[in-house]
Amino acid sequence: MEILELIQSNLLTPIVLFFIFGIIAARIKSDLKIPDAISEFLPIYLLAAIGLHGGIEMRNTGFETMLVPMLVAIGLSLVFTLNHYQILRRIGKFNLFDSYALASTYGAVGAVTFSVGLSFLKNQGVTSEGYIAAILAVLEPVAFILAIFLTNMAVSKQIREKKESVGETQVASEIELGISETKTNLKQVLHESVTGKAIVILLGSIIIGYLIGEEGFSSISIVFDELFTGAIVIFLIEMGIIAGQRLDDIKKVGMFLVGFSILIPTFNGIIGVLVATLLGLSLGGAVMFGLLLASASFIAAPAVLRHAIPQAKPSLYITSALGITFPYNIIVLLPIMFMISTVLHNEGSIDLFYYISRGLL
Amino acid sequence: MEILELIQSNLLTPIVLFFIFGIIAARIKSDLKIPDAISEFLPIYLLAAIGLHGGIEMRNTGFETMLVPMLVAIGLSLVFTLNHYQILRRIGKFNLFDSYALASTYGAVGAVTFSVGLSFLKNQGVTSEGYIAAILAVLEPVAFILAIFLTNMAVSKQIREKKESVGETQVASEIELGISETKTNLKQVLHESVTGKAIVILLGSIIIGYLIGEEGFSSISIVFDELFTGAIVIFLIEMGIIAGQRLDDIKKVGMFLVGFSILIPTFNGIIGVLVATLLGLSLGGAVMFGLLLASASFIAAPAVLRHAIPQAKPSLYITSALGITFPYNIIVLLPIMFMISTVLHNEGSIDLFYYISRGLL
Amino acid sequence: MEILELIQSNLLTPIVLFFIFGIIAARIKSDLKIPDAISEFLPIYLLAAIGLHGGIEMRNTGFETMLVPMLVAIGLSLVFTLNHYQILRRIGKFNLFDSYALASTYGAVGAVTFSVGLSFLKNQGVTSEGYIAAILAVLEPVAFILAIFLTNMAVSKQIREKKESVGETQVASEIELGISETKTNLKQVLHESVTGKAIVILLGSIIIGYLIGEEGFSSISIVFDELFTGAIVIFLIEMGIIAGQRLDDIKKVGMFLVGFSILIPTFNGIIGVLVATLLGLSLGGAVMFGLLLASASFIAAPAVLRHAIPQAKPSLYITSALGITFPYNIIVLLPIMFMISTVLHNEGSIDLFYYISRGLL
Amino acid sequence: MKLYNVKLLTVTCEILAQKNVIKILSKHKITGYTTYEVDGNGARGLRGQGLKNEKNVKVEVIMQENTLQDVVEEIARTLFTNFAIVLYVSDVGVLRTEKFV
Amino acid sequence: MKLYNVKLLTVTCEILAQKNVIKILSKHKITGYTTYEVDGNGARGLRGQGLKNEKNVKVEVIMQENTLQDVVEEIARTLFTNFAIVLYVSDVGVLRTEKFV
Amino acid sequence: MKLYNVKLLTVTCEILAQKNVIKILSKHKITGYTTYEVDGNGARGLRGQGLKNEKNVKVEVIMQENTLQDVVEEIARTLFTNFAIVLYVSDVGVLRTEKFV
Ligand SMILES: Nc1ncnc2c1ncn2[C@@H]1O[C@H](COP(=O)(O)O)[C@@H](O)[C@H]1O
Ligand SMILES: Nc1ncnc2c1ncn2[C@@H]1O[C@H](COP(=O)(O)O)[C@@H](O)[C@H]1O
Ligand SMILES: Nc1ncnc2c1ncn2[C@@H]1O[C@H](COP(=O)(O)O)[C@@H](O)[C@H]1O
Ligand code: NA
Ligand code: NA
Ligand code: NA
Repeated sequence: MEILELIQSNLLTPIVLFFIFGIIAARIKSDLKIPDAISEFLPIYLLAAIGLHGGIEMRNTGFETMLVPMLVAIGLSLVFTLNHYQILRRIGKFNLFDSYALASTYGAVGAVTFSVGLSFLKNQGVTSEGYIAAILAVLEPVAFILAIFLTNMAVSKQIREKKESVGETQVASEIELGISETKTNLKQVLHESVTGKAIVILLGSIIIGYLIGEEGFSSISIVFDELFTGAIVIFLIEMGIIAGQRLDDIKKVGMFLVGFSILIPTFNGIIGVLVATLLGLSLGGAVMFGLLLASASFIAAPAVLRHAIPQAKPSLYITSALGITFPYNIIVLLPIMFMISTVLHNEGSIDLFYYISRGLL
Repeated sequence: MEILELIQSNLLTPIVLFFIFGIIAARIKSDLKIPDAISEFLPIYLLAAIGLHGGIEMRNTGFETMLVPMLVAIGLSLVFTLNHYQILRRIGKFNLFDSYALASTYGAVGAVTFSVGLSFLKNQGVTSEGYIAAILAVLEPVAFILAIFLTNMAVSKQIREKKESVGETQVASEIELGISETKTNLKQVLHESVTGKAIVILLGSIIIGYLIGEEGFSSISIVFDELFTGAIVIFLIEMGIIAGQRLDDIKKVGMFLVGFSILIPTFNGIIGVLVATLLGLSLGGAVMFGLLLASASFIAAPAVLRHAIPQAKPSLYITSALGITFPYNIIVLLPIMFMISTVLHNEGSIDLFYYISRGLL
Repeated sequence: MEILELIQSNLLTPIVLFFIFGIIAARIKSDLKIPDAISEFLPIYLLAAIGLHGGIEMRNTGFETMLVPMLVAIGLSLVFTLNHYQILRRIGKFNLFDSYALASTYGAVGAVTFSVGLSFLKNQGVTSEGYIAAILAVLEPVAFILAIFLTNMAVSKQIREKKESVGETQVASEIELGISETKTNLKQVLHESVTGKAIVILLGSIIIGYLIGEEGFSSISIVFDELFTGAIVIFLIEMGIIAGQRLDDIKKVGMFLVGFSILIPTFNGIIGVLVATLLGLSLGGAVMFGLLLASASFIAAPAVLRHAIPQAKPSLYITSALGITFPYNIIVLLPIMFMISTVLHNEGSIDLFYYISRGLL
Repeated sequence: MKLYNVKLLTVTCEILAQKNVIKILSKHKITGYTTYEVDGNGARGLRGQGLKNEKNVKVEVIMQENTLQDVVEEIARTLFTNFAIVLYVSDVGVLRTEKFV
Repeated sequence: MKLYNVKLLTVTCEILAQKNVIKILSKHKITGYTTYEVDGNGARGLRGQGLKNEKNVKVEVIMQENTLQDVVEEIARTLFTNFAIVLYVSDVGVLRTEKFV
Repeated sequence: MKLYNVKLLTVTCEILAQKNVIKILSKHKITGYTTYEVDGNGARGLRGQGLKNEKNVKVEVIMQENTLQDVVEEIARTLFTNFAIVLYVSDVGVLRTEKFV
């Protein structure tokens, strides 16, 4: 089976091995730790590198072609978020807050996963459309905004119902207050999620990359291109350590959420690869598009959700996104999506569904 | 107009764009921030790289030629500092303490500005004399020492006058104490400014660069040469953020100081380029020489001045040096000085004033 | 004298010069300092680089040949530790705790010293056996375990003697408690020293290096190979600063310990070179083998010993290891061992003792 | 020099609740405070090991006794349920009471 | 809102003694505490300049008066001789006594 | 174990004033203290956002009541005018009074 081989060869890359190493270090209770300043800096660096790269590509290839894939990605992300919510609330029996928080964590995107994906493609000698970095930037807040909006709607509705049942006199003003407070919160959270460091550095770097082009980039390419994979390796040691520390919590999140954390990314990711291929993206582009949809956010999510939906338990969404989905995505799903995309792109889109149904599913 | 073109092309370099990006990130109140440990480390790294580079150059070219430019730089820096003081005190109506503090901030040199200058020249494919790094090191404390000395003189005089007017009996010992305290302070501040980390790492690296030469440098040139521009880019994100946070304070410093922060560097810098050209420095060397004189200190200055002239308001000298002069220097003045130096060096010094008056002023 | 020349040329490498620079910076009370996060990260980075390099080498050359040198190294380390103890306790008149702590500090190995050694060899254009990194990993805890074991034995014995002299009734349970507490401590300390970050990252990287090989390494070789020497330079600035701060303490440790800190590494190191040569290691391999035995631990040691033998004074073992032995090893002993190894390897092992006695001792 | 009695309120909470605390302070016209990052353990488990957002912060506020009640009440009401948080009050003496609301 | 009187124990010690302090706390069933790295000077000299292991840490524990005695006694007995350490106790008021053992 | 009453002086000031504070302490023969970097807000605006020199530091000193007055007076006299600084005093109990001047 070629997929198993690809998974195996992916397993033996420094990125994956150092991630697993980090997990083991945490499990044997080693005091190994990448200092905070370094692990806070690395995501900024990675996003700057991704952005510059994307911007330069967009300058080379133009960005007219970007609009449709971006809109489709936004649409899919919204649909998926709603779908997650239904599954979590109805089947998983999570409460409203946890359901929305989890739904948006998986509707949002993971920048670290994206970095690993780029590195994986580089390793396979495959390129991807530069504008996918721009989709990453735009997609970041989309799922949050939807989830926050819906949560606030639900809370307002609850308050309004309470209002009707109680009668109006005394509590009225208190409720007005509650609703207006909710609105200010929403506004504030929107501002926060759009000015969050991840989006800001990513968008800024895309624009700068676009402005400077290959030539302007040459003086900094050693830092922002050649050091890229090494930097991911160092960051993944720390991510491994944190994931390892959270492994115990997996029992607490329950079997349902464990299943969710594996099946949903698989479903979303494969849909992503198919749709991207239909939209005409390249082999690598389809993989990155799929990875966007498959990934869950574990750095940006807590920062936004803790303010937006403070009632939701962060142990649920961080543990599942970082402890289960992230390892699964970079170790197993990434090679699977690559395989699917390879088959789709080699054979042309005509025989698409034939191959999928025969060879893969 | 060639100058506008050069300013524009300078604007589109990663260094300048990421600096502007930092300003914007701060203005939209993003939480983007380069972790402290990184932004404390980067100036040390930049100075080590500058020093090594300078030391190696000096080994190649000898340092007999260094003496005259260095003495001229010291002389100019002292004259400029006194000139700043007169302007600030007489025209600007600042108090004695603020005047001396600002005067020396602009008489001193900015190591970050210097780094950007080196990178700018590299980008233009132009070299500069290695010994200018040594002038940077020597010039660092010169303006401070002068300003501290004069401030202490002024304070002592005030105390002495008070003494005469009051009569001698009781307060006498108290005043003696005051004067002797002032003297110890002066000594201590001198020690501090000479053993300050910037000077120490810069001088140390120059000497080490001189001792190891090209050959010894080769094993570390990837870190201390090739990563240089990328490192500046990262540092300038943070400088941009800090400058952006201080933009609001610009209103507080007043129009006079805003004008001062632009005109004085322009004047000092152009004088510097002219003098350096007359002294026989190369095209690039004249630019760096001018930049030394144009630059204001915003990292070393607060550390020294806060102890030496605690009565002066740091918000004045940090805001004007970092918030106004630094951006102006690296975006506008650097290309202007480069242009001037190019004209001077292409045409020979004979037509010097003709070209200046016709083409530039 | 060739040795003096080699010491001199070693003195003029960036690594040694920046170390000396750090010492000077500390002596003149400069505020220069590499931020904590950077100096905590660099040893992790250095060990990862060493481990990867070693693992890749082992994949190329096989590791059957590793067993004998490793066992010999362990044996020598144990014998040396016991020897140190006798010297310190009998001749140096140190108390039991300080004697064991110092004995194991010098029986253990210094990873930073090892890094400098690798860089020194690279500079000389000489390679060494990759498996020596594995010996480094295994040797790390060996001397500690021995010293901790013996200290605990000694303490238990003291307690038991007390028990016999006092009579049994009341204190018995208290003593039982003491012994069992000692045992738990021993177990805990063993766990700590085996899961200590140095060993974990080193072993992990060796395994990863072995798994990925040259080819997998290529994408990260710029970070983990080409930046290596530059990273050591930066780390040694900080080590120099810390050593410089401790120079005053050297008076406190006493002449005996100063002598010990120079003679013991010399003795252990030269024995190491001889034995390694007899075991058939290459020129560079013999130097690294000798360096392992010559080096003293100053990062791992305090962490382990402070828990294992809290009664011992850290000022003794840190000051002697970092303030005396480390500079001596990298400046003087490393070139000497290199010289000896060169002689031994050029002339063949037959004339070995002849050359040593004639040319070197 | 006379020392005047005022209160020192210390709030130890997860770093993402810092904004909420400071907003409550400024609602009560308090602009002076000191903050720093800490690690900790409590009912919501070990904090400060991994990602920056998982750390704790301490917010210390010197204030007059009459402001204290309201601030404490609002922090307790709005933050105690959903956040990792501990709060305590102690007596301190200061020189310049006019600095503290 | 009523504030209840409890004790705040602060231990400032070398970082390598932190584990020992926390072990003593958990022996007395105390799981809530706050820690942070500090520099310092004292009988054992300047600390916090060089290597990480040479730093100090502060451990702060809110607890009931009756637990305090035992904890303080055990820290003093087992750690005062061999480690750089200082310990002090102050009175604080908290809202929820049930949080603190 | 008996706890003895002493004073804890806490000075929160801009980092560049730390040296001045410690110099005053050593002038009064006090060599024991603890320091750590903090952020803050006060009359001199938000501190701790940008450059290292723009941060604050806390200096904590356990000392006897009779030394306190002089130290507090000198800090107030020499530093209050020009520096961002806040100072407060609290009561604490310690085991070993002989450690504190
Ligand atoms: N008994 C305690 N003493 C000191 N700090 C505590 C205590 N309990 C909790 N904390 C701090 O408050 C934070 C939040 O506590 P909790 O809400 O109980 O998880 C913890 O992470 C600790 O930093
Ligand atoms: N008088 C004091 N006030 C505040 N902290 C102190 C005092 N004395 C010692 N310390 C702190 O406690 C640590 C250990 O003290 P020592 O055991 O005296 O070396 C020091 O490094 C300081 O951080
Ligand atoms: N009310 C307060 N409570 C706690 N800390 C304060 C308070 N006011 C000021 N500070 C701290 O003291 C520093 C200096 O204060 P100021 O001199 O008022 O700017 C501030 O940056 C804060 O860290
Ligand atoms: Na997603
Ligand atoms: Na200047
Ligand atoms: Na050894």
